[in-house]
Amino acid sequence: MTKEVMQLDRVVIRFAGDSGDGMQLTGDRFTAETAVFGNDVSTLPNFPAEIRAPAGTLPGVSSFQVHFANYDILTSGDRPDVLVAMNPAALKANLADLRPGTTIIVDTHDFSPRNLQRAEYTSNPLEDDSLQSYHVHPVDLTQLTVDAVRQAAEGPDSAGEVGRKDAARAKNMFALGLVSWLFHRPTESTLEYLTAKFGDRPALLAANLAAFKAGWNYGETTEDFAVRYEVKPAALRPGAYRNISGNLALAYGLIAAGERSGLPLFLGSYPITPASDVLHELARQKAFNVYTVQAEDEIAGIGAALGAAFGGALAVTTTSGPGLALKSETIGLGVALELPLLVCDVQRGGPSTGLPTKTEQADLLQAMFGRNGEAPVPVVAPRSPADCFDTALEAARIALTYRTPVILLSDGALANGSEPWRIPDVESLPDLRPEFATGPNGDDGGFLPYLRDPETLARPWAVPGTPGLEHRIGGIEKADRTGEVSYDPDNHDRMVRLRQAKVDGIAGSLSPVEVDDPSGQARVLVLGWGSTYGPIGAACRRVRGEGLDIAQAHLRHLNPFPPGLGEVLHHYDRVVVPEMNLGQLALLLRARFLVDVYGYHKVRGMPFQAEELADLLKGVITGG
Amino acid sequence: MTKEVMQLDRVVIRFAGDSGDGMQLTGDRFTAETAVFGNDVSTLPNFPAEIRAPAGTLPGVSSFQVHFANYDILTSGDRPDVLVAMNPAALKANLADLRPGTTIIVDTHDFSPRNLQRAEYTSNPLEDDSLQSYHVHPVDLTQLTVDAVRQAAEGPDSAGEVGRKDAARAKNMFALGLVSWLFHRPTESTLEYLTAKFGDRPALLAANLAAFKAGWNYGETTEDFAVRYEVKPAALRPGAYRNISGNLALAYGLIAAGERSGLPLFLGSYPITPASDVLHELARQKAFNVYTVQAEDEIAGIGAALGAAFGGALAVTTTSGPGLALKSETIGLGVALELPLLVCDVQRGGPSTGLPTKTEQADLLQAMFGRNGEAPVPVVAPRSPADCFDTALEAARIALTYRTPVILLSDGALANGSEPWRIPDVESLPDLRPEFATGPNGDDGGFLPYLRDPETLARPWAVPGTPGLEHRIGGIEKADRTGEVSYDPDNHDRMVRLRQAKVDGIAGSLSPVEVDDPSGQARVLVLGWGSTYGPIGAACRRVRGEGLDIAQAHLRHLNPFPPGLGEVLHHYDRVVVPEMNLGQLALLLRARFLVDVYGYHKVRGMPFQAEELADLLKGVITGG
Amino acid sequence: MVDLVDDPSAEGFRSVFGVPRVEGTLRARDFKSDQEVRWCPGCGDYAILAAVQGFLPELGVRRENIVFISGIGCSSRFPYYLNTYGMHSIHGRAPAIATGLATTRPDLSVWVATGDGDALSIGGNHLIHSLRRNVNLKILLFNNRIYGLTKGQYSPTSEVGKITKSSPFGSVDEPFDPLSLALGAGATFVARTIDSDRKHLTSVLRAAAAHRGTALVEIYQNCNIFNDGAFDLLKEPGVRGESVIRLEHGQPLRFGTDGRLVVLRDLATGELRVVEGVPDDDPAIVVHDAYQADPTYAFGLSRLGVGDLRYTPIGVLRSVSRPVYDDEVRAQIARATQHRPGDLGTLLRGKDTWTVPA
Amino acid sequence: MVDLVDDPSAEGFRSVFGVPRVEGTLRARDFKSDQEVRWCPGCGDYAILAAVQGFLPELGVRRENIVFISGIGCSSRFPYYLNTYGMHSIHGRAPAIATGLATTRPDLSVWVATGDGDALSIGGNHLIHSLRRNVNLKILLFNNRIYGLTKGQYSPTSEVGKITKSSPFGSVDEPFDPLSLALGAGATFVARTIDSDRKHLTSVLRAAAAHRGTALVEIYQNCNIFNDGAFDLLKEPGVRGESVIRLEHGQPLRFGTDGRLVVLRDLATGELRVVEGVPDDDPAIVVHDAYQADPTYAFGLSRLGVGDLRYTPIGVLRSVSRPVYDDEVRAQIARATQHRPGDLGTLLRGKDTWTVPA
Ligand SMILES: Cc1ncc(C[n+]2csc(CCOP(=O)(O)OP(=O)(O)O)c2C)c(N)n1
Ligand SMILES: Cc1ncc(C[n+]2csc(CCOP(=O)(O)OP(=O)(O)O)c2C)c(N)n1
Ligand code: SF4
Ligand code: SF4
Ligand SMILES: [Mg+2]
Ligand SMILES: [Mg+2]
Repeated sequence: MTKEVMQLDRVVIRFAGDSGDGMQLTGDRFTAETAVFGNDVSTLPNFPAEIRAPAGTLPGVSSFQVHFANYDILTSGDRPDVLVAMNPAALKANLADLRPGTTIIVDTHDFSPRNLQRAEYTSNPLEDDSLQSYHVHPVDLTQLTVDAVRQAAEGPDSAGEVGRKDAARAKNMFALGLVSWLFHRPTESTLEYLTAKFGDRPALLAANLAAFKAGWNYGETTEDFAVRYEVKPAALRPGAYRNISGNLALAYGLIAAGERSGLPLFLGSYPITPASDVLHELARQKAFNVYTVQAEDEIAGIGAALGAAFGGALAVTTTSGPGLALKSETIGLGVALELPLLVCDVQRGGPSTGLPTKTEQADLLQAMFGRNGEAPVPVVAPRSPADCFDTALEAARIALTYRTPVILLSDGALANGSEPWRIPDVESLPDLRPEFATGPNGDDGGFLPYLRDPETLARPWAVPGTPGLEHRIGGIEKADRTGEVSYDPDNHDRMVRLRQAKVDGIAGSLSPVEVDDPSGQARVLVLGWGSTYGPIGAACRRVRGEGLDIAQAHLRHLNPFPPGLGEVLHHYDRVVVPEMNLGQLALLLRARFLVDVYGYHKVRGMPFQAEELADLLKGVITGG
Repeated sequence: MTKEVMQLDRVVIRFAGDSGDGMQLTGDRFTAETAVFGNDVSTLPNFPAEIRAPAGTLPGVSSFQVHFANYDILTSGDRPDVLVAMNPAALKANLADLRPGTTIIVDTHDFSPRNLQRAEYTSNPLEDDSLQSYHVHPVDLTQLTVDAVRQAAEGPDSAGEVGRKDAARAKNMFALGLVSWLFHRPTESTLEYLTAKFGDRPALLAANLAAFKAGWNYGETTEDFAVRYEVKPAALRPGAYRNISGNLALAYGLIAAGERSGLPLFLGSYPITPASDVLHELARQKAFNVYTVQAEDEIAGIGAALGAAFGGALAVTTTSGPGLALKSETIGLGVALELPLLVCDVQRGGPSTGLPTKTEQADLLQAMFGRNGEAPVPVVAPRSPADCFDTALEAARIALTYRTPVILLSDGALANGSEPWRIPDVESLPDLRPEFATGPNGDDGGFLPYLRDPETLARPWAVPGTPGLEHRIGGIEKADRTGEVSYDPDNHDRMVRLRQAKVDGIAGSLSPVEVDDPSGQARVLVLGWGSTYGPIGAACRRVRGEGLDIAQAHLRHLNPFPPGLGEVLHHYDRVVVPEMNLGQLALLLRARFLVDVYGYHKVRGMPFQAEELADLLKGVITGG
Repeated sequence: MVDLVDDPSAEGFRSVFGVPRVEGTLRARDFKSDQEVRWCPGCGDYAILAAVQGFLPELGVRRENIVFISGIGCSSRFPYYLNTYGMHSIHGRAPAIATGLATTRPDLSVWVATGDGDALSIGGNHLIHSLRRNVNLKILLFNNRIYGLTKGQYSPTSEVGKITKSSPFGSVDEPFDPLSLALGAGATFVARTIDSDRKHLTSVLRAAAAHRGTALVEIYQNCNIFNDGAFDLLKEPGVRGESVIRLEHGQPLRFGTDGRLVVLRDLATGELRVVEGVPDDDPAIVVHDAYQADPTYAFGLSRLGVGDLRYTPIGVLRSVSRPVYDDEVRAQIARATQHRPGDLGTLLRGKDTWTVPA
Repeated sequence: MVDLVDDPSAEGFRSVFGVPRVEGTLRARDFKSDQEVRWCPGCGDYAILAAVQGFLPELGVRRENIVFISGIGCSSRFPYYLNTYGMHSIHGRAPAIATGLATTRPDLSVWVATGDGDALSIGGNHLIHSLRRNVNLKILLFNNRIYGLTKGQYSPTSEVGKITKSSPFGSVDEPFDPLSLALGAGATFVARTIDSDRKHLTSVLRAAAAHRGTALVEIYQNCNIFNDGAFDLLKEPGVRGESVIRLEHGQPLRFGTDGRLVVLRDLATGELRVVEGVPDDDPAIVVHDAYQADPTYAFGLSRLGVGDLRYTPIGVLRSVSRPVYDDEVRAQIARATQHRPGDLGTLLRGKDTWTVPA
């Protein structure tokens, strides 16, 4: 049976199931297939804070959304075109996000009264009329998987018995096979992946391969699926690509910074969602001279990093909001010591423990001000998963050049989301080699640990082991130049201003803020920072697609701001600042530039939708 | 010999000596005499961070300044009229603050070459011309004291031998006696004090009394002092007065809040300069049902307080800047739990360990934003030592009414400075009795721990031990009303806004900002917060004294701002905001009201001088 | 005021002296909250929850006078599932929070639920300080030797060489033995039990509740997702008899098939060792005594099983009486208020006052 | 790479294996910094400083390869006065900071100077974790049983009943014994000495420097301003002989006038006790052995003197060899880099790549 093939520009698929159903893995594999195929792709995982909430319940639902297209896309998509629901709870939890006409592939196996009740269904949605407005494909995925596995076990390639439970577990591979077929995905990478993963457990390997192929064949043979879709590869910038998540890109950026600075990379960290994966990745990469110390708590993590920085390492600590709060005092010490130190905060929903697995941008003011005394710290933020790589390098550049702690604000959406990344040429990465102090710098042949570089205002980095430069530093106020303890009032005032001037002066090394204003006619500017880049950009496309003018700018540097920002803000009639908080960047902009920015805030633990932002911007432009 | 008596309106005296010379005690006693006499008085202690820096060195100098007048004064004085210097270092360290014509009483005893060198003098200032422009009274205070003590030991009242070292140690009492004579101070309170202090060591008592009297008589008899001064009592508001320091007033305010709320007062704290005295005082006052737990660190201190708050106590934690940084995460938990909790930060010089014994106002932004996520916390600040009492009661009112952590920002100058305090009538203090939840509040007879009071948005305070209200609270996001764990996006957005609205809503309970604009003609407003009240007020007097118009307002409430603040700011042509930081209130005002305030910043670890602020304001008014 | 004389043989639950008694009797189900339990299927935490719910009625105090405070971790979800007062606080701080509550509220029975990461990593300091102060807290330490909630990093009780997400080449950190640490900190009550042995677990809860002061109960708990089978040596029918040393007061430490193994004290070094085939009358055979004032014996016991779990004592290692922090704090306040209750007016007036006439 | 086999009798300073040696010899005065020492006259810290300055030349390593890291407190001013590299950090965090430094820099000799408040109150957690990890740090704990710098509050080593500014009715907190705590945490080297006994102090520094791993040296230090005479029982000529137990490896623990007092092991309980008039051949007399693998003996020793100081052991209680954290971390890195040094290009490319043609 030959199936009709329909061409599409872009598709959003959401895989949803129980936490134990392997939806994250399914999504990852589909993403990999899609990336290799050459589509642009962007993903958003979404999972509960419990390791494994009770099976079949709404809080236990885990999902993974993949957006792919034949052009470069910016978000993981607002609403799915296809929902794969592995049980009643997954169906129920995701239904509200669907537009009429959405395709739903649903595993019917678990629609027993007991499971329906667990999902808080009072009647069976597959049997009542509630799904009428969707294209529903009810498939007993579980049973089909079990059958396929059993068949395989009887076949020639069988590597042994697989219990019913293990067989049923492979149903995510059946779903993957089916959806891969539906969208013409290349399957090699998944087959390789499974072979590598289950190489030493042949029975499981056979089961998973069988399930995957059975899924593919199910699409090919049954009449339920009459149409196949094709999304042509995107015309991306030429080069070698891979798919990468924000946390992996951050880890790689740190490793690259270590390599390019010629320094050992040191990570002192304490596990916390959603930052832990950076620790995990760096712990694996010891071959790059990477030290990872899993400390007893966040304070010890940053403490160890500061100690390593004193010793001349490229020192890093990674955490999320609650951990950043705990590190406050030590960041202040870093400010006083003027040592390079990277503090990476992968933000999550707050306050307090908040929503550990959800995203938010509400640590910006904490990053700016969460320390006693006047303790300025540069702050940078990546805009997309792949941009975490570049931002890590930039943070390292600032820390090493200016001898200062730097806070990098990623967030949960960037951390776990992914996109294709044009793999950079190693030689093209910035040269970060620092200059260590090697000899006296005083007029009298002595060493002045707080004598500053006239341009950067950085003090010398004199590491232990350097003869003749023995010196003591500490958190008590230090005398200008000599670094000795000083209680002198004028010296204190001078030092407070010098530290501020040093951070402010970083602006001189930044390129002016870039504004994307294609027509040059826009009267409204939308300004963002961090992970809102995708939805804001997508919204701008929509707005422009409707013939309206909109200017967009996105900040990587939150402290100091890049040059020219004030002029840009004053240039437009209206500045819209969408943030996943209650207006933190807006506060900084208003205070600094006295511009009446219009803040748009959603604090839902979820990225903005391009649609809602487009509506917002259209409203502002047309004065609605 | 009758001496000439000269009438003065106000005098500033600074006692300065080695850390071991007892200058803080001398200043305290002189203050007590002065207060009892009926002058208005304001004081500023200033001492090194070391317990006892090497004797005779500049870093070891400790001083105490007393300002008293026949009218109500606002500051401890810019520059001394009289300097008492007990050694060369004390002379050298304070000379820069003196105007020509200042009276210097100097103990000549220690002006040996060795001691001069310790004080970094290359020649003896008593012998070269360097003191020509001052009225110098060189007196061998030490020797005179030793002689007086010896004489007393031989007299009838002698209670035994006192070694030369102990005798010499009484020289501060000699100085006190002399200065008391010079300014006609009543001596009873000092005599009583000494009797109480040395009651069980008769020899030391005799020595100190002898020294004190000898000092008085020295003034009376020698020709060196031809003039005595008199400063008439000030016409203060009628009532009973006492002198009080900010830390004591804060402790008393907390005790009063405990009494007026009918709750046990609980302090969980870890010692830190300059906040420790509050712990010390509360530890003494167990008779008021005061619990003090000296915790293992700041986090445990606030943790214990939060536990006590859960149990229905009026819970407090006290600290300084570095400690506040450590408490950040737990304050965030308090925000999520919505329990009453007072966090008192006695600010000191920062960043990091900074200048532990000096004052600063640089924790305002930390108080506002030093937590992960959107975690709004009300912030209040006292304006003078005695005002710490009222501000503590106000902080307790907010915490108990709105079920929220409240941060109170005192500072080193308030903490150790003192002023006369009109002792309030206990019955006139606010009634702070809270309403505990006693029964179900849900429609179905259940208990909803996050159901809010429609007016205050406060949730019920249901303490363990209340039957039927068993419930669980935590730092994960909670469902509106039920308080159950909720990962629902809309609920999170709602809760974030509700918590913000609750804190914003406190403004409704505040009286509008008061502006002191006597002529009604002022075009310039000077706005401050915290301990700058004194110097700003004194500066305004000077400005007005010169016939210029200036309006003054001072904020007790930093978050939320009092009603009407925006209008006030917009009403004036120019708003000047002097702060002992780099412009933290200024940032908040600019962001909120888009007013181009003019920030004036000094970060010297010392209060502003009225003179410098007056010059500043005159400059702004006259457009200079 | 509570009678503070401790008697180890007292049958009463001394930790709840002063806590209002319930009228009638409660059942286990009275302690179930309406919240769905959200641990992974098969997690050892379920068994602990059931045991605690089963034990609490025995305490005999009112449900509203019981409070469970926890930090963060899978184990720290515990309070949500109990129909008492509860607080799920922040990572590591539960002992500090509980100290404030217990100090001000003698009418409450205060329990802490915590994990090996929560109690020993980020919360180590609060744990040891509550132990030295001897605050009247019952601390249940769910030791699964892993960080469960954050998906499987090694913890301060993970064995050397353990391969986890954060130690892909094997952990190089020597683990704590929580009981040794507690004894070093001055603990007055330390015990160990296992999630799977409900009867033993209950008996240890009973002993902990009888102790006034801080009772540290380490519970070996299986995390079947990230550290499955960690304690199988102490659980599997075939092997547990050869590896578990059950501590019973006054009984010689003999265990294994036919009592083939004994714990001996090396008379030259004081070390405790497991040896085979020793006659009953050997004076070096250790007879268990949890009430020794000196903690050296209990410390020696705590070293057995360190490393490979091979010979692991379970039961109450130490239970001695010492003044209880919160009792003492309250006694000082009681003395002060009885002596001369504070009068606010007098306090505010102080000593050096003067009057400005009208 | 350093040879990691430990030999307790080794004369070399194993802690500085791998640290560049000085050419020639340094003198005590080479270790004096140009900063004026700012402790109170008479403070015990002066004697400790002098002893350390006197000992450092013996270490034989370059001055620039020595680092002192401290927290906050009077004692934590220590690094300012030594002409080495130094960091006066924040309260309680020195062990954590030193861990990062020691791990990345095997060519440094890293020392921590800390106080009883700094190390045991706010910093307790970092201390116990560095001890269990056995990081190559020499920790000098200045125990004056008081918070000096903040002007005299009681500390976690202050005795019960102590009246201070923050405990006007007497402290109710049971103190830690720092050595018991350290042993509970798994310390490999613990020792105690006294500020006033320069010779003994120096000998203990020597032993600590010979230990690879974390060496905890508790130094009883007089704070003559806020806790004067706290250790007089161990210092005053008349009484010290009757109260100080000097530990010497292989020697029986006999002390007091004419060796009248001995430390006996209670053979039934394992407890160590001081007893009078015991014949030399009593097998229960304890012969000191700091190298026992099992820490029970050292723990028993650490309990002597708890409370009233009456019989206080000084010297090295325990010194055993165990893998050193920073050595192990570096070994893993060395293996990884030797096996296949990382290539950044390869890493970035990863496995699933595709090419968009030009
Ligand atoms: C301040 C802070 N740091 C880190 C975390 C992340 N975190 C949550 S639970 C946990 C460890 C849990 O381990 P354990 O206490 O053993 O509990 P388990 O889940 O194993 O029961 C960590 C690191 C956090 N929530 N807060
Ligand atoms: C975060 C923080 N909390 C509190 C303090 C105040 N503080 C400084 S030193 C100290 C205690 C010092 O005691 P100890 O460590 O025994 O040192 P000592 O002065 O007795 O040598 C305290 C509480 C601080 N500097 N930082
Ligand atoms: S991850 Fe482990 S400890 Fe946590 S709930 Fe699952 S099985 Fe239990
Ligand atoms: S206060 Fe005590 S410890 Fe501190 S310097 Fe003075 S004597 Fe030494
Ligand atoms: Mg665990
Ligand atoms: Mg101390």
